[in-house]
Amino acid sequence: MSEHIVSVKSYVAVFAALMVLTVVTVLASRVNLGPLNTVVALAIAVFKATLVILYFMHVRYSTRLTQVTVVAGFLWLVIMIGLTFSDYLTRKWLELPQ
Amino acid sequence: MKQAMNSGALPATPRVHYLNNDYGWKSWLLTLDHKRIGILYLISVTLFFFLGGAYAVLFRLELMTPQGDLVSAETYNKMFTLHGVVMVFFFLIPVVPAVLGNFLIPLMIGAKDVAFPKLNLASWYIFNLGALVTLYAIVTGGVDTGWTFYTPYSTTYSNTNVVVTGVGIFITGFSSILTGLNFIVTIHTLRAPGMTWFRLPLFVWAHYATSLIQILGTPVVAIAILLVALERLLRIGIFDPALGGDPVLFQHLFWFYSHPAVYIMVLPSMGVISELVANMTRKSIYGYKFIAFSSIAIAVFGFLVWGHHLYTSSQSIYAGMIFSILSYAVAIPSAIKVFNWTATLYKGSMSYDTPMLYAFGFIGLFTIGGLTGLFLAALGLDVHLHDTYFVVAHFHYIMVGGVVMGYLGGLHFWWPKISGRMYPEGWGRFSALVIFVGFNLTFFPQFLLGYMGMPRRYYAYPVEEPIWQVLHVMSTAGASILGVGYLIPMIYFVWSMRYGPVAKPNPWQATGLEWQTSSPPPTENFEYSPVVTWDAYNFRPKEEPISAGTLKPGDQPA
Amino acid sequence: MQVRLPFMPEQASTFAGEVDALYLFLVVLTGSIALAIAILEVIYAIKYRRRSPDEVPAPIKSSLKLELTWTITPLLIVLFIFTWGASLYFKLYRAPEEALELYLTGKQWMWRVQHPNGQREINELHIPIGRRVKLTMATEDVIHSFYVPAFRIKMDVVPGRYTTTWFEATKPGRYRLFCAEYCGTSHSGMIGWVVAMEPNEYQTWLSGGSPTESLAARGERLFQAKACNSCHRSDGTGRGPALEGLFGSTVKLQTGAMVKADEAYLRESILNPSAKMVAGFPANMPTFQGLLSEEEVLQLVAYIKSLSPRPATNIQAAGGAASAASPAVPAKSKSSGE
Amino acid sequence: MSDRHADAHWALAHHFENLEQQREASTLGMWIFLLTEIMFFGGLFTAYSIYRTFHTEGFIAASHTLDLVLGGTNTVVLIASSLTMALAVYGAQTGKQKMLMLCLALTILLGLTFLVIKYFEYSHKFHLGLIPGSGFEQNWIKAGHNPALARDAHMFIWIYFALTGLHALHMVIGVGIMSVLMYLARDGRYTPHYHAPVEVSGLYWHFVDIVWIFLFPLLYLIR
Ligand code: HEA
Ligand code: HEA
Ligand code: HEC
Ligand code: CUA
Ligand SMILES: [Cu+2]
Repeated sequence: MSEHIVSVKSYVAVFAALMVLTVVTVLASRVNLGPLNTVVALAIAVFKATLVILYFMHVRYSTRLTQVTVVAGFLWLVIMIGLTFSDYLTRKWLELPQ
Repeated sequence: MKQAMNSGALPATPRVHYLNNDYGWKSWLLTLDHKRIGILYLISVTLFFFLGGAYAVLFRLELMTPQGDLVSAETYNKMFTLHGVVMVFFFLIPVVPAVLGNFLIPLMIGAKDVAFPKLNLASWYIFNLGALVTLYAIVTGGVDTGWTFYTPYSTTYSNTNVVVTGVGIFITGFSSILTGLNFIVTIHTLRAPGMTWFRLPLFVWAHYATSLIQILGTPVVAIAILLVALERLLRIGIFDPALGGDPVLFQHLFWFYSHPAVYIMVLPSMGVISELVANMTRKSIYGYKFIAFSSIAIAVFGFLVWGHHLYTSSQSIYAGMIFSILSYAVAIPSAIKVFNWTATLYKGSMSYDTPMLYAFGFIGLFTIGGLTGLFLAALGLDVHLHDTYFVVAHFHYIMVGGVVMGYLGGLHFWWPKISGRMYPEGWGRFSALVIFVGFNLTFFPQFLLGYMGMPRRYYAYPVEEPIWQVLHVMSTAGASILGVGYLIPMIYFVWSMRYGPVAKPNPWQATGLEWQTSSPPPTENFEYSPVVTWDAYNFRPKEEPISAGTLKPGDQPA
Repeated sequence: MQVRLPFMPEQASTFAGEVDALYLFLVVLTGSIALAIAILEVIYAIKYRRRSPDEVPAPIKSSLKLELTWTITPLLIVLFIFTWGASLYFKLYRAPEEALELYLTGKQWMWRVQHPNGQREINELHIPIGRRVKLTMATEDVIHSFYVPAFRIKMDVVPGRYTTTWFEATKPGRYRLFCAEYCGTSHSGMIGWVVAMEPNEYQTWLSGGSPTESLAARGERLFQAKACNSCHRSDGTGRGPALEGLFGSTVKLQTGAMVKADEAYLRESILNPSAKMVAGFPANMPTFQGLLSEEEVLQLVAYIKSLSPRPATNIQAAGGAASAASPAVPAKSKSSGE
Repeated sequence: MSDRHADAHWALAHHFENLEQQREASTLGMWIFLLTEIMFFGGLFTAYSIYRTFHTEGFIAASHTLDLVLGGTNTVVLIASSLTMALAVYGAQTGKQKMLMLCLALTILLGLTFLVIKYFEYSHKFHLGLIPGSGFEQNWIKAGHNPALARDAHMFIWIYFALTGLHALHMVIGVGIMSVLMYLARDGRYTPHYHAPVEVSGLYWHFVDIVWIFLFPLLYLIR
C-alpha cells in the first residue's frame, strides 16, 4: 500500500506539543493583552488544529485533493463569518455626519 | 416518429437488464443499483411535484378575486408555505441530481455504480423519512411561516407546526448531502480508464459543481433550522431580541444556504441542457472548458451573494453593495453558458424532437428569469421590487421555466435509456408547447403586477385596482393550462412503459458512454469495461485501434 | 421622468422618477438582449434544421477571442448597472440632514403613527408634500416592512431596534401603504394609506382633531410614571447621568469608546442599559425590557430628544416651514426632579 | 473485469477495481463529510462571533462562570484520546492487533471520561439554574453576578450549551463508532492491507477533537 505510516515517536511528539500549547493558551489568557488575547488564543487554536490535521489525520502525507478539501472547509467558514461581519461591522457607518 | 438509428444490428433490448433481473418489492426497496435508486427517487419527487402543484392551483384560484373568498387567510398562508417548502426541498433540489444524476453519472463516467451504493439507498430512505415527517406536519395542521422561516415569526408568533416541518427539512437535508458526497467521490475515484476530467460530459461537471454546494451549504441551513426549532421549544434563543439576539442573523444563515441552493437547482438542469444542445444538434459543444468552469465558478461565487435577499432588511448598506456587485459577478458564468449554447446551434443539425423543444424553452425562459435577476440585484431598484410579485415571477421563470423544463427535456431524452421504450413523440411536442404557453401566461403577468406594487404572500389585494385582478386572472388561467401540460407527459410516460416502441441502444445517435450500452443497461452498466480514448461530444470518431474487451464509440455490447 | 406608463404605479415621490428610469433602462437593455438571443435561436433553428437523419455537421473549434468578448462585455454592462443601482440605494437609505420626523410602530397587523405634536393615527399616515419626512420605525412583535409603491420606498421594521427611512412626496393624493414582509395571518390586511397634502392643508389637519398632548409631553409623563426621574435629574445629582443635552452629543463609554447618542442609542440605553455603559456611572439602571411598549419607548425617546438644544436636525427646525408642527418646546421642560 | 474477482479481497466491493481505490474513496468520502461538519458547527460559530463582538462584557462575565479546571482537564483528555486514536490506526497499519484493540479501548475510555466530566459541568450549571430559560436572569443575579450583564450572559450560556451540546452529541456518536469498530476488530479483521474503516473513523474522532480545540479557548478563556 502506498500509504505513509507516521511513527509512534512523531505521534507522541505531536501530543506533547499539543499539551504544551494547551498550557500556553491557558497561561496567555491570564495575561491581559487587550484585544490581542483573542488573537493569541485563536492563533494557538489554529496551530493546534493544524498539528492534529497534519499528523494525526495524516494530511501532510495525503493526496493533493485531501489537502485542498481541508483548506476549502476552513476557507468556507471564513467566508461565512467574514461576509456576515461585513454587515454587522458596517451598520453604524451611515450614522457618521455626512 | 422518425427513428434513424445507425447502430442497431443487435437485438435492441437485452434479455436481462437492470429492470428485470429481479422482481418484487424487496428487489426494489433494498436495491443498491444506482439506476433503480434513481427510479425510486423519480417516484418520490413526482408525487411531491404534484402535491406542490396542487397547492399552487388552489391558491391561484383564491387569487382570481381580490377578496379572500375561497379559503381562509390561515389556509392561504399555509398553502403558499407548503407550496414553497415542498417544491424547493422535496422537488426541485433533488429532482435532477437524484433522478437523472443518480441514473446517469456512473454510466457517463464508465463506472459500475456510485462510490457508496449503500449511502445512496440510505439517502433515498432519509429523503422519504423527511418527507413523511413533513407530511405529518401537513396533516396535523400545516405550517404558515413562508418557506423562509423568518424569525421571530417562526420562533415565537406562529402557532403552526414549525418544529415538525423544520425536523422534516433537517432530515431531508442529509439526503441531499449524501447525494452530493457520493457524486464527488464517484467522479473523483471511479472514472473509467481514459476518462480524463476534460473528457467528462458537461452534465457531470455540472453535477460536480452542484455537489460542492450541497455539501458546503446544506449543513448551514440545517443548523439554522435546528436553532429555530430549539428557540421555539425553549421559548428563548439566539435570534431573540430579548436576549440581545438579532433576527437578521437568521436571515444571513438561511440565505447562506438558500441562495447557493438556487444554484443546486439550476446547475444540474444546465448540465442537461448542455447534453441536449450538443446531442440534438450533433455538434461538439462550443466552448467546452468555458461551460465546465462556469459551473464551478457559479458554485463558488454563488456562496458570496446571499445578502442580495437582505437589501431592505436593515442590513448595512455597505454590505448590500458588496453583495450586489458579487451578484452581478455570478451572472457572468450564466451568460457564458447561454452564449456558448447558442453558438453550438450555429451550423448544427438541429432536431425538433421533444428534448430539443424543452432545451429551447429552458434557454429562453432561463434568460428572462436570469435577466430579471439583474433588476433585483440592482440595489436601488430592489428596494421597490423586494417582496413583490416581480420576485415571484423572477424565480418561477428560472425554477419552473428553466429547471423544470430542463428536467423534462432530460427525462424525455434519457427515457429510452431508463425504460427501454420510446415515448410518443407527437404528444411530447404537443405537451412541450402547452407547457411553454401556459407557463408564460402564468408568470409574465406577475412581472407587471410586481412592478405595480403587488406584494407577495398576499391573501387578498385591493379591489380598487381592477388591472391587478385582470393580471391575476390571466395568471390563474395560465396555471390551469400549465397543470394540464404537466399531466400529459405523466400519462404518456406511464403508457410508454408498456406500449411504447422498443428503444434502440442509441436512438438519438448521441455520444456519451451511456448510449454505448444497451437500453435499458444491464445491472453492471457495461458488458465490457469501457476505456475512453475520445473527447466528449465527438460525433465523428476517428477510428482508433481498439484493444479486445473494450468499448469504442458506436460499439454495441455483444 | 414624470410620465405615467401603463403597468407602473403612480410616481409620487422624488425617488419615483429615478427608480423608474433605472427600471426602464433595464427593461430596454435586457429586453434587447433577450430578443437578440431569441432571434438568433429561431434563425439557427430554421436554418440549421436537420435535413437528413444521418447528417453529422462538422465540429467548430471555439475561439478564445469570442469567449472573452462575451465574458467581458456583460461584465462591463453589469458593472454599469451596479453603479447606477448602488448610487440610487445610497440616496434612498441615507437619512437627510433635516426632515420632519415621524414615528411608526408596526404591530400584528396594523401600522401606528405618532406625530411629534401628539397626533396619532392607525393605518394612515398624513404628510405634507415638498417636505422630507423621516420615519423612525419599531415593531412590537415580528418583522414588518413599510412599503409605499408610489414612493418606491420600502424598509423592514425589525424587532429589537429602530430602522429608519425617508421620502419626499411630490404630489398630493392618497397612496397605498403595504406591509411587504410576511408577518402572519393578516399580513395582507396590514395595509393603509399615506395621505400626502399641500402644506397648508397639512397644517389644518395637524391642528384639527381632538387636542392632544405632544409626543414629548407624553414621554415626560412616562418619565415620571416609570420613576426615571428618581435617578436622572437635570441638576446631575441623581444616580444616573443628567439627560439634558444628551441627544446628538457624543457619549464616552466605560470601554473608552465614543458613541453618538441617537435614537437607537437612547432606545438601547432604556431597554438594555448594560449594553453601552456610560463612563463614570455604576451599572445600576434596571432594564425596562418588557415593561415598556415600543410606542412608549418612542415617547420617552422623543422626550429625551426634546431636552437637547436642537441642531438643525430635529423636529423643531424641521417644523420651521410649518411652525405649528411641533409644539414640543424643550424650554418648558422643568427639572425632572420634583 | 471478471478476472478481477478471482483473487479479490473479501472486503472489496464489486464496483471498485482494487482496495487502494476503495480506500481512497472512503477517505475522500469522510473528508467531504467533515466539510459538512465544519459548516454545521460553522453556523453556531458565526452566531458566537457576532454576538461576542457586540456583547463582549456579558460574554466575559458568563465565561468566568465556567469551570476552567474541568474544561482544561477535558482538553487534555480529548487530546490524549486523539493520540490513542492515532495509535490505533498505527496499530492497524502495522498489523499490531493488540495495540489496535488496546488503543481503541483507551480511546473509548477517554471519550467516556470526557463525557462524564461534561456531565458534571452541566449538572453544576443546572444546579445553579444557569441554564438557558426564563429563570436564568434571576439565578444569575441570585448568584451574585452583575445584574446589568444578565441578558448578554444568558446569550452566552445559550450558545455555550448549543455548542458543547452539539459537540457532546458528536462524542457520543464517536464512542458508538469506536465500540462497533472494536467489536469488528476483535478477531483480526483489520490488516495492514485493509483497515480503511479504522482510518476513516479516526478522521471523525480527530475532527471532534479539533472542534473542542476551538471551543476551549472560545468558551473558557475569553477575557
Ligand atoms: C434556480 C433558481 C434561481 C436562480 C438560478 C437565480 C438566479 C439569480 N437571481 Fe434569483 N431568486 C430565486 C431563484 C433563483 N435566482 C428565488 C427562489 C428567489 C426568491 C426567494 C424568496 O425570497 O422566496 C430569488 C430572489 C432573488 C433576489 C432577491 C430579490 C428580493 O427578494 O428582493 C435577487 C437579488 O439580487 C436575485 C438575483 C438573481 C441573480 C442576479 C441571478 C443570476 O444568477 C442570474 C444569471 C443569469 C442571467 C444574467 C441570464 C443569462 C445571461 C445572458 C442572457 C447574457 C446577458 C447577460 C448580461 C448582460 C449580464 N434573485
Ligand atoms: C421549485 C419550485 C416551484 C415550482 C415548480 C412552482 C410552481 C408553481 N408556482 Fe410557485 N413558488 C415557489 C416555488 C415553485 N413554484 C416558491 C419557493 C414560492 C415562495 C413561497 C413563499 O412565499 O414562501 C412560490 C410561490 C408562488 C406564488 C406566490 C404566492 C404568494 O406569494 O402568495 C405563486 C402565485 O402564483 C406560485 C404559483 C406557482 C404555479 C402556478 C406553479 C405551477 O408551475 C405549478 C404547476 C403544476 C401543477 C398545476 C400540478 C399539476 C397537477 C395537477 C393539475 C393535478 C392537480 C391535483 C389536484 C388539484 C388534486 N408560486
Ligand atoms: C436606578 C436608577 C435609574 C433608573 C430608575 C433609570 N436610570 Fe437611566 N441610567 C442610570 C444610570 C446609572 C445610567 C448610566 C449607566 C448606564 O449607561 O447604564 C443611566 C443611563 C441612562 C441613559 C444613557 C445616558 C447617557 O448619558 O448616555 C438613558 C438614555 C437613560 N438612562 C434613560 C432612562 C429612562 C428613560 C429611564 C426610565 C424609563 C431610566 N433611565 C431609569 C440609572 C437609572
Ligand atoms: Cu406586517 Cu406583513
Ligand atoms: Cu439569491
